[in-house]
Amino acid sequence: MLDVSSHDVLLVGGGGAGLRAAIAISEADAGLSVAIVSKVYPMRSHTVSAEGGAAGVIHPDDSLEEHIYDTISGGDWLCDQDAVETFVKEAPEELLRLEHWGCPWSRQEDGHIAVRPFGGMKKTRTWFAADKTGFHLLHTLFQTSLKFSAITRYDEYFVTRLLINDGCVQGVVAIELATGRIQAIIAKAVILCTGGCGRVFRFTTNASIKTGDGMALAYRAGAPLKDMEFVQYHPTGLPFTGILITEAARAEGGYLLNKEGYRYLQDYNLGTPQPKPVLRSMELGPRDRLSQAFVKEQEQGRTSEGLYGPVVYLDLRHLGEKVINARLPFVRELCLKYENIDPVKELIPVRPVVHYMMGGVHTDLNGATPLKGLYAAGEVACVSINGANRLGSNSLPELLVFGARAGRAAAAFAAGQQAPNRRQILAQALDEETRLHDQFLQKSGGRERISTLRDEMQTTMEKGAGIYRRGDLLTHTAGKLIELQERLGSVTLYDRSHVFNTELVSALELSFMLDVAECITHAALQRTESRGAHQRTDFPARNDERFLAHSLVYRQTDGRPRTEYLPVTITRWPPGERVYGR
Amino acid sequence: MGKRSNEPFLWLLFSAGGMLAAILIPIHVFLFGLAFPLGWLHGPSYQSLLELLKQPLTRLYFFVLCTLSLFHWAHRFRYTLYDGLQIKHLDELINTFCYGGAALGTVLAAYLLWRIP
Amino acid sequence: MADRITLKVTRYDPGRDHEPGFQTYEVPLRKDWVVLDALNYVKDKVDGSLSFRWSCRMGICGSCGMMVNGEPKLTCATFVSEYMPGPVSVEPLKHFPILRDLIVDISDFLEKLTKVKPWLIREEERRVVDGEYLQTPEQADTFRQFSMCINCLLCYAACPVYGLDPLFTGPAAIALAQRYNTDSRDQGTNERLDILSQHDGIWGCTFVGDCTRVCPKHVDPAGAIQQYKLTAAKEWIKSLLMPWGGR
Amino acid sequence: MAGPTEYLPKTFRPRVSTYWWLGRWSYLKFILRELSSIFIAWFVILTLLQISALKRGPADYVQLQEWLRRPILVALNALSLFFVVFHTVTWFNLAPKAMSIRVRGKPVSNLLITAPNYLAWLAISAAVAWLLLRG
Ligand SMILES: Cc1cc2nc3c(=O)[nH]c(=O)nc-3n(C[C@H](O)[C@H](O)[C@H](O)COP(=O)(O)OP(=O)(O)OC[C@H]3O[C@@H](n4cnc5c(N)ncnc54)[C@H](O)[C@@H]3O)c2cc1C
Ligand code: SF4
Ligand code: F3S
Ligand code: FES
Repeated sequence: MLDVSSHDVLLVGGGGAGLRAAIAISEADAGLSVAIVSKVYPMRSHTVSAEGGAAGVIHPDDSLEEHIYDTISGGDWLCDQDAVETFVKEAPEELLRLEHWGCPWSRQEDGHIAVRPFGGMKKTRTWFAADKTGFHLLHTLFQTSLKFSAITRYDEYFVTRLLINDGCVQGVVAIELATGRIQAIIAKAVILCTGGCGRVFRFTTNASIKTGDGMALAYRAGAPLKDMEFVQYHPTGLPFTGILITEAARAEGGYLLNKEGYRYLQDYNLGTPQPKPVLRSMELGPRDRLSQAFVKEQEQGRTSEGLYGPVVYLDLRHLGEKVINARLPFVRELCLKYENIDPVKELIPVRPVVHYMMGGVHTDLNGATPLKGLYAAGEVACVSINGANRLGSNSLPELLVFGARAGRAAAAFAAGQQAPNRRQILAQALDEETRLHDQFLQKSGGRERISTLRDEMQTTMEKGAGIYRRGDLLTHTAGKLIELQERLGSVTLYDRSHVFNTELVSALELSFMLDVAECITHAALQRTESRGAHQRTDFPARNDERFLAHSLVYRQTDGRPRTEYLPVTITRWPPGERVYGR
Repeated sequence: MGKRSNEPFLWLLFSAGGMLAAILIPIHVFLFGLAFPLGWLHGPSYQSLLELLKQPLTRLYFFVLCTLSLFHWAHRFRYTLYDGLQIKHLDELINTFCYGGAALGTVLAAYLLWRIP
Repeated sequence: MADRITLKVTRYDPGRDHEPGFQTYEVPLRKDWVVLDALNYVKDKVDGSLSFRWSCRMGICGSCGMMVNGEPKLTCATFVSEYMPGPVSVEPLKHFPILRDLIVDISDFLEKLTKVKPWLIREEERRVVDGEYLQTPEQADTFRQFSMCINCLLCYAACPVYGLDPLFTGPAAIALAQRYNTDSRDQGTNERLDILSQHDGIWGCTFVGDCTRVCPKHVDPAGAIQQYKLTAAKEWIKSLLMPWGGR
Repeated sequence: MAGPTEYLPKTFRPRVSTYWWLGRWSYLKFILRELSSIFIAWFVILTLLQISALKRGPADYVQLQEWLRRPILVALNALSLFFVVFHTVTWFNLAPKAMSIRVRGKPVSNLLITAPNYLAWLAISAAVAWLLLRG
């Protein structure tokens, strides 16, 4: 009935971070048996949709120092500076290694790697593979991983729980989706690489699989989640689908208009409108300020009411078909292919959309969490290089640098461990099996629909924990989330089949998301200041005295969160002011 | 070197035949199959044709054209039978019929062209 | 514009059904809705047991391929309104075993992909400290097209040869092998050739060409396969002329 | 107990219909293209018949010409012509795919490969016709 298999190191997640870690382990010790458990085939992981690029210092007139400074100031001084130093130092090496594995980085005429400028970076240091950087990065890693025979893949297995023995993480319980079989996969060390949780919000650039599973798994197992209140918004996403319209559309001269056709950014201290784009002014202001201006417009009733809520418009029509085709072909393709809108002739409705989670499972520089045997890397983790606001193109190199580091550390740890005690582990796995049956598969009665609960969660998160937050609204959201947790108990599954029960998956994801949502809300409520992506209208100023610290959210025995603080590591860069537009 | 099939050889014959057939056969079919029989054009006399065929170059031309065209046919027809009729399991029979037929045609062509007075 | 349209969707539960059947659903018809949105509407509002794969909804993860009115399509990039007035049939990708509803078993493709060694093969690996392998934009251009494959497998659903003979390596795997063969940094062409020049490798392809026609990323697998045949033939001649030219 | 973990590996593998090539226009075109090979073989047979008749003498040759004037053969040859031209066109159009010629790193446009093929076809056809018709 219950299947068991065992490995030395087990990875949950086959995205950029997971694959990089797997290869690192195999390279460190070819004798170790590595398993990648992923709920989708690895090449479907969300890393695939990153477009812009990956930052790494290679240009002769660039320096590590500058990349470090850009990252720290961009993160509003909430980054751990030792982590940033490590990251910046190792990023170019990792990007080069990827080149050696075949990644088709874009090139200069002389055959060297080409780099491009990117928002928030003062020097050109963003490596790119046309406009499909994440896609090429992920496929290169995946295809390279195929050559290591020590890597076993569990494709389309959904992890529901971490197995813990003696305070040490020793494996996972997973459902093999194709058969419905529940399996215990035992390992001496487990690395979480499950990505972010954008789906907690309604409007997001994130794929449907980004439901914060790993964060919730770690949280339930007793590991703290760090800096969860920092959620990055991107100002121009398509409503409904959340497809990202790149900054380049504005850099080429696109206007942002409210429903009266007025370039409203001029009212928000972002400069005066010029026909041609001016760097760091108007439409080219920073992401958070643009997103915030949207909310203000909405409050004044100057946004349009679209089918899917309020929108403003991105106007590219004045650029003409020629320019659009030459400079923004992908934008036009996305609009035409996925939204049925032609930007040459039509206004593009846009709104700020959730894009990235700065927070995640608390880890050290080697990806180790406070729980023995548990590691984390990638968007699911928080090593604290992103602080209160991630810089564009820092995430992909982060996957590589900390994926590799976590892989090596876990390999070393596993090498020194005894094989886990099967009997005790199995008891827990059986428990989990029973829980899944009782709670979902064999339960009768109950009237709640998964999609209703999910909608309500997303709505309340947007209201309370969106771009601007306020104490009373956050409290309300926190209450609503507890109500939803309770209602989750009476959710009904229409699907009782064992084979590919996607409804069961949705239910489990929803329960993970509710936990994550609670952590975000709780941490946001506690942080009574404004910093980076966390803006409190009731506490509009940054407060270094109290909050130059990471929040750590723990799960209490009653299931509710509790927040502690951990001082930020400052080495050489004392907190300063974040300046834009000057 | 790993075990490789003789497919490359057969494919080369197929391709060469396909190219040759593409360039040469339409005009032949048009002239000998339609234009001459239907009297649209006045064909060459028996004598002049025979003279032409006595040239070694002409013989070589026809030999190559016929042979390669046949191997082109053999290869294509084999896969048409495989896929169109879904009878791949009759593999050996089909191969014998197709390539055997082409080989036979080659011998016949050689014989005929050789024995022209 | 009518405001509703009928979907005719394949249902199959191996625990219950002997063979797949159809179920029809009426869904709202909206200008900006793709087929995937209609399916999600069904799943969220009508019938939670309908199973299908999807993730990115922006045509890049490759998981949402299905047969829409008989044609292999990415359902996240196919507007429902194209099929006015309906009904629209949505079926699992052809030529693969059906696991459940709209979900097919693609493990065969992953095995084949692994077999053709889709990674950079070097006689001698360069050390990271020695910097990148140089590659001009033109050299990078030679394989860019083949590197765009998102593994959506629409091409397998379009290729009758794969349908008839599941042993055939098939379009995407061969295109990816060719992606590495034509990469100036790679030295593994011969190693891959040993695998692909076997009968089920490239030779099964009769150049039907539909793989290229349906490919949403313009990879042109048909072209890749023909180029591969040419390379294999050249190698064959070489080994004939120089049997001693050991590799 | 038929527990929910019961392993159900049963997949359904639909069979490809024997008439799959009728299912889609592009498949039908493909099958027609492949069938053109039969007419190429027919051309070879016809040619060998002609040669053998030539060899046997004027009487045999005239008899063959008579035979070729029969409506059924005219029809067959008309069909042949259609198919061999179809072969030529499809062959030329597909050729660039297999070649992917590059000059100075830039891919040569398909037209540049296809056009010479068509020109050669015309020129060579004209030459053959001239050789046969001048006498
Ligand atoms: C549209 C978009 C554009 C972006 N552009 C850029 C950019 O230009 N530059 C940049 O640096 N960053 C960019 N980012 C951010 C970056 O892409 C992500 O942060 C990063 O890819 C996350 O990678 P990951 O490996 O952590 O997780 P993912 O790639 O999301 O992988 C998660 C893996 O975990 C598995 N998994 C999850 N839950 C479970 C479970 N319960 N059981 C089993 N397996 C599970 C999944 O199957 C998957 O394999 C962008 C993000 C988006 C959304
Ligand atoms: S070649 Fe095209 S159709 Fe085939 S899997 Fe790749 S992207 Fe999809
Ligand atoms: S459709 Fe199939 S037969 Fe060849 S050209 Fe494409 S692989
Ligand atoms: S959902 Fe990712 S390709 Fe369609």
